[in-house]
Amino acid sequence: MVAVKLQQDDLRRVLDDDGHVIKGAQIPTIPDADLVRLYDHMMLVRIMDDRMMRLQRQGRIAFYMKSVGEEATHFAVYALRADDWFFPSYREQGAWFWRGYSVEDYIHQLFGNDRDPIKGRQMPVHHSHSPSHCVSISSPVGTQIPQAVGAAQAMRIAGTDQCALTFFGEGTSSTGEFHVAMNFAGVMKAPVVLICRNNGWAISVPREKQTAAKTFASKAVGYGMPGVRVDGNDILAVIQASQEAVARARAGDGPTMLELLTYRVQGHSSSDDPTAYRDPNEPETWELRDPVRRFRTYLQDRDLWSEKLESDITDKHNDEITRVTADAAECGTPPVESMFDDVFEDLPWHLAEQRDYLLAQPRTKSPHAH
Amino acid sequence: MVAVKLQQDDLRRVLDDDGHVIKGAQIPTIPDADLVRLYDHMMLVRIMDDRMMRLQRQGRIAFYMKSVGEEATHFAVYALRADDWFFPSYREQGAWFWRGYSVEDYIHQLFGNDRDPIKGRQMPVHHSHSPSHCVSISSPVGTQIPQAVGAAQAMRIAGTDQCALTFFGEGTSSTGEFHVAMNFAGVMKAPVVLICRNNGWAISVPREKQTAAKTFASKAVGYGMPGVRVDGNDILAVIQASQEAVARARAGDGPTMLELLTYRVQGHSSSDDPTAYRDPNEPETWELRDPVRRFRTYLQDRDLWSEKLESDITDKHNDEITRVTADAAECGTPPVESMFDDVFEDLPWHLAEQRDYLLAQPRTKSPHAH
Amino acid sequence: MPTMNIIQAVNSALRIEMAREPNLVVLGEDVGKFGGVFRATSGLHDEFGPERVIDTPLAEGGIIGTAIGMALYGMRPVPEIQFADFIFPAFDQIVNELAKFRYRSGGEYPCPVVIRTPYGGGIRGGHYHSQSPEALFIHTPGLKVVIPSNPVDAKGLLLSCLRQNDPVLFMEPKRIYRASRGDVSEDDYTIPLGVANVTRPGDQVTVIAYGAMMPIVTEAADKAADEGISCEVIDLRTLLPYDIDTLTASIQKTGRAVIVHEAPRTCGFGAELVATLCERAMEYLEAPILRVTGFDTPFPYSLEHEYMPNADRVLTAVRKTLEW
Amino acid sequence: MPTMNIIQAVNSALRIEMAREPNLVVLGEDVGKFGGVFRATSGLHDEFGPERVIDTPLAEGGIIGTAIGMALYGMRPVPEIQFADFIFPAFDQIVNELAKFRYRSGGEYPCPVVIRTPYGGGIRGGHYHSQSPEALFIHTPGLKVVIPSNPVDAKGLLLSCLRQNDPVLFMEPKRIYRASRGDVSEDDYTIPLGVANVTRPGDQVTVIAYGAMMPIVTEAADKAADEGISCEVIDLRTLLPYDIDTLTASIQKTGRAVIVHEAPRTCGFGAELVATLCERAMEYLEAPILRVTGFDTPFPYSLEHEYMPNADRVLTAVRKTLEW
Ligand SMILES: Cc1ncc(C[n+]2csc(CCOP(=O)(O)OP(=O)(O)O)c2C)c(N)n1
Ligand SMILES: Cc1ncc(C[n+]2csc(CCOP(=O)(O)OP(=O)(O)O)c2C)c(N)n1
Ligand SMILES: [Mg+2]
Ligand SMILES: [Mg+2]
Repeated sequence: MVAVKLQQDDLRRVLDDDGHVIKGAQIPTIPDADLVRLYDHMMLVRIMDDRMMRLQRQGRIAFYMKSVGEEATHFAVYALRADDWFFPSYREQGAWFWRGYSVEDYIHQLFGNDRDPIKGRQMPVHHSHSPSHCVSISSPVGTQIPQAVGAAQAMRIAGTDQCALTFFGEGTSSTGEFHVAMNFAGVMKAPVVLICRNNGWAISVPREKQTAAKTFASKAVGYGMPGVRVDGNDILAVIQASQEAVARARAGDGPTMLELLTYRVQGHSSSDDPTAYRDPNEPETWELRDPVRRFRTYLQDRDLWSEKLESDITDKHNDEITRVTADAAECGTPPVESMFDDVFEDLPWHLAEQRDYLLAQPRTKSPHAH
Repeated sequence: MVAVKLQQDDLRRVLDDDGHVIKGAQIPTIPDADLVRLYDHMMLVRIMDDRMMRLQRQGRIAFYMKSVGEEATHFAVYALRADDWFFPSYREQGAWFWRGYSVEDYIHQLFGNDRDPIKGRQMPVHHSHSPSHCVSISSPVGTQIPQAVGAAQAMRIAGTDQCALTFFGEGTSSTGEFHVAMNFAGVMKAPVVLICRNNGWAISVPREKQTAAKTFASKAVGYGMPGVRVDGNDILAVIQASQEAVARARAGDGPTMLELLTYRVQGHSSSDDPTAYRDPNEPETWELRDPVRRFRTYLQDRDLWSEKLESDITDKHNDEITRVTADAAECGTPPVESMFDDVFEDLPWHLAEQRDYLLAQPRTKSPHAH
Repeated sequence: MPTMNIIQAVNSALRIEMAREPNLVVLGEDVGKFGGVFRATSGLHDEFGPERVIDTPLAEGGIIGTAIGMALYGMRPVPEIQFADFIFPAFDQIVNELAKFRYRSGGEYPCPVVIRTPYGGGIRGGHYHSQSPEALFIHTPGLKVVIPSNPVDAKGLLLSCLRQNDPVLFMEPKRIYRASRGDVSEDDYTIPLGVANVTRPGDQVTVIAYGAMMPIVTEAADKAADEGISCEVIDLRTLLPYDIDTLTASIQKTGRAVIVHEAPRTCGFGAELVATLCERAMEYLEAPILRVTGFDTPFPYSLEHEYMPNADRVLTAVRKTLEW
Repeated sequence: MPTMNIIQAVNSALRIEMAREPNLVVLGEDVGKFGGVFRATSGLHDEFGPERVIDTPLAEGGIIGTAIGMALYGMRPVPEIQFADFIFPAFDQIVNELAKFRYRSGGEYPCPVVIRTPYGGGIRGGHYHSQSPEALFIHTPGLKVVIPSNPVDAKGLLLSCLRQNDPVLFMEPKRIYRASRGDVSEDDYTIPLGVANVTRPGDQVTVIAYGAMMPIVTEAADKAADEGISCEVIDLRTLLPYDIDTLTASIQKTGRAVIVHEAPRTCGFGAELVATLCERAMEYLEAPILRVTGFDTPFPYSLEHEYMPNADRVLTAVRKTLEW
């Protein structure tokens, strides 16, 4: 809460805490159909998170990360074109779905089964989807930021008007990667949008222990680029600020940093227990600003929401998730020899030998086989 | 020149370009004896640089780095006490001499001979002097910055009122080390003074290609600490700003970043040839602001300077350098077995074996033996 | 004596030394109030306060860089890197600074920093929560590398590390963090660095391992015994400087050896052991020294169970050296 | 054919490929207007412009991180790290990102970045301008490592690297950057990766080296010849994947081998070669394979000449394997 109260002034908002449009606010132009689709995808994220965390609790997937309360931030990618590139952190599920990553691929990846598009190579939530230019997720935080800047600069060199957009948490702003990326972006005037998803916590470390700066957006000053602070639980403000930043990038005016102020309502991941380090009441105060509820209110004001829409969306997503989860559970583990593929384009002699050695050994069953 | 012209306004100065006190300027209180000693040390640096570069050109030492035009910045350490710590970059000779590092040690280090206090372990100009808490110089730029912050934080934990002061070039502000150090310093409120010696060039790369920020001092905003821009060729302004920063540190008010605006009048090092990348006329415009000449003028205005003083100082330093250089050239190479000392506190078996192996081999003479 | 797992043993060592040595500070991500994501520093924050148990911003380079500065000043910092996979942003501070400080300053500036970090696979962590990068640090002159395989050693070795004056990388086998339990004295005791532990005497084949591979080689040795094969099992404990005399003596006795680690094979620590042992004991060798290791691929997720060395593979190698 | 040194050969390869491949960009510190501190990119900035020959801010992590992003997008970045000693701030981007991208994305995102960097001692550079960190990268699955020893190979190998689709660390032997000269065609030609070069056939002792150690082992082989000892000298050229068939065949013929590198001994690449060759050719070995290497100390300044392997030490090792 602190930051919000202190910094209301320089915080961009379109919707008030209840979800009604604030007088004089600059509303982004979004077709009604898109508004409903955005709501549908926001719901998908929330339903998916709930269902997948339950699967994890049942021991059917090894790990999961929710983004409850942060869903609105994901739709910054509404400002992108299909040919733009997205360099995600690990907590922007909605952005993936919006750009065309399917529920099938999403769930098969979580199972790491033989239908996982990345062949069971990575932990759950480390997706990759090149058709939509969603770049492979990495665990080491911040590494994606200079990569986004490099891709953006490449777009400029190639003479296109594409841009790149990247997400990182506020804790990740403490890494060297953040600094070198921001600095390169500023110097190169790269067409990139750098989004700090400030949810107040880095596992157990609160925002106040990450930096002494007044706001994360203020860090942009040191790189000669604009830094904009936005209510990250207000999807319209998020989209408005992102469209502005993308327009700057396309126009050749260089990078923009956005700080999307939100809150990590639940644990860092399925491995985490926030009661060990933060006031259990803190989340409630934030749930009041639930981005889904606020957007719903806005749709109601616009006569775009109905009980029926709500239940249709909920049923549709639940049914699909149920079906895909059942399929995923049926699938096997990727073939053992696939372990040696994709280290290099071609299989060098030493990996061929190691593969043959492994194939000659008795197969060991996964202790967690599906 | 550019930056100076553009930014005169927010640039702290005591002396004008000629060296006369600017009306209303805040003059640091420095005893007359110290003023003369400071001038003496400034001259030592300039004479030493000239003599050592000539030695290098004669092939008598392998490498050297001058700081012509940047000498005033070195005396930021005037603000320190003997029990404070200094984490240098490689271009602050004057700070070493001021803190008590001797001309003998300095020159023997350059020769890497058997009287080199660091046993011939490092290239020329990589000094170390623990009695004066001058920390061993490293080539990888920026690594000293988080180390200075850590030492400063340790001083606080130990409950002393000591502080640490570190130097780095403006090019080094692009490293991840700079960022993590500034951020840790801000969060910990460590008693440290972080000095960016902005000489306009990083080898062949001009300031403008290092950052899009308006000034380097402005980067302090992102870390919640004050950033002060100072005329780095004005020794009084440098000392005044440093004393203020040290006072903040001792008072528990946390870190301060200083940008000392100066200029690298000559090549990056004895290996460099600036004519390959910069306008040969650029230096002249800067020599007008020669920190030695400006300080001399100030001393004249204060009746603290005379032709005799000048020649006494010059002769004293030249004579000492001549004497020590002759001694240094007489010295031998460190004993071969010393190669294996100080890797660890005690010699482990594998290094003992490698030493015995080496001693059993025919001695190879240094192609560059003294 | 209470039963402890490795996490509790590490915690006990830290608590004992923090009480004894006022200059010891712990720092890292989530090590404070939370007590570390594996809870190894649990309780220390409340007991010794936030100035000695420091939650840092998210930057490994900052953690090691500031730890070095603290050590230069005279403190005894014990930074935690949350996972060994995340040590690389600090790699420059470790290999170019920490490892070289004493040497480059002609002995003026020792730098006794003990870096604790959990390493290794078997926890379904994929590429970035499973790596075993010990070889990179063993190849770096100036660092000691220690890897315990059980709670008793973990406590005794860590206390030794905290009381000597060189930088140490103390790698903790997270796969058996909780599974490995033992009776550990609550008192202060040390286990010397550089001394391997012959956990099982034997005379036909020497089996060398460390850390999380110890339960596996032990299982393999049991199975071998059922077949009438006598293995001498050695737990290295300290990887640098390693206990060459114990290894050489064992190989002179057995003439055969199998080395096991989960790190990738090529340029892994096993290669160094083979090369050095061949130089010193070639005339005693009845068969080539074999390596059972992780494969030269990034650590996989779904096929982790096929990636990790197991008792069967060790046993196969043991048999192979005998049949050679 | 013109005579070129290694710097000129590298420059020629870059110029040829930049003209042929519009997606090739060069980036790094001082590589633009200045043409690099060793002048390897000299002239490219004027010829191909500042958008394709980029002077970056001072941050190796940024250089490699942005290069990765460019490669993902479809470009062919060729970053220069000014000295191999300064590659460590980029270590995380190299080992956790560049090396793993293709694998972790199930093949979706290849990452063809060719990192050029001068390495090695012999130039009076002390700790920080002399290191040979090749083993760290050979141990990292997903990277190819290439080290030429002369201008002809430098150009042909670099052109091969620029035309394949895996990440490569191309390490240039700066000690012989200018000293090693040869007739190099100005035309476009390639030398295949993974193929060693038997620079001198022989039948008594196999001597294996690469990069700046080649002149030294050649000198040693000459001296050996004077003593009537016939050495087979092999220049590895590609360290990963290395040419196992050539090595094995040679050792099966000679039964003896000496491996030479200037990197520290412990966990150096020599250890891997010894271990692998013992596994495959134990029965042919008449003596232990010996290593002549740098010592396990930080690279010293004044005693550099004693630190570096030299022909006498190689010759001594050759004799020793014969006397064994
Ligand atoms: C380089 C690195 N260090 C440590 C970690 C362990 N870790 C995973 S997430 C995380 C906190 C990240 O916080 P933030 O950037 O705010 O993102 P959020 O989880 O809040 O979305 C940490 C420390 C990591 N993944 N990478
Ligand atoms: C990490 C690292 N990368 C590259 C280098 C090579 N190098 C030495 S000095 C230098 C430029 C430094 O410029 P600046 O920080 O402005 O300091 P100045 O030389 O101007 O005093 C570079 C790139 C290095 N020493 N360390
Ligand atoms: Mg966060
Ligand atoms: Mg500079």
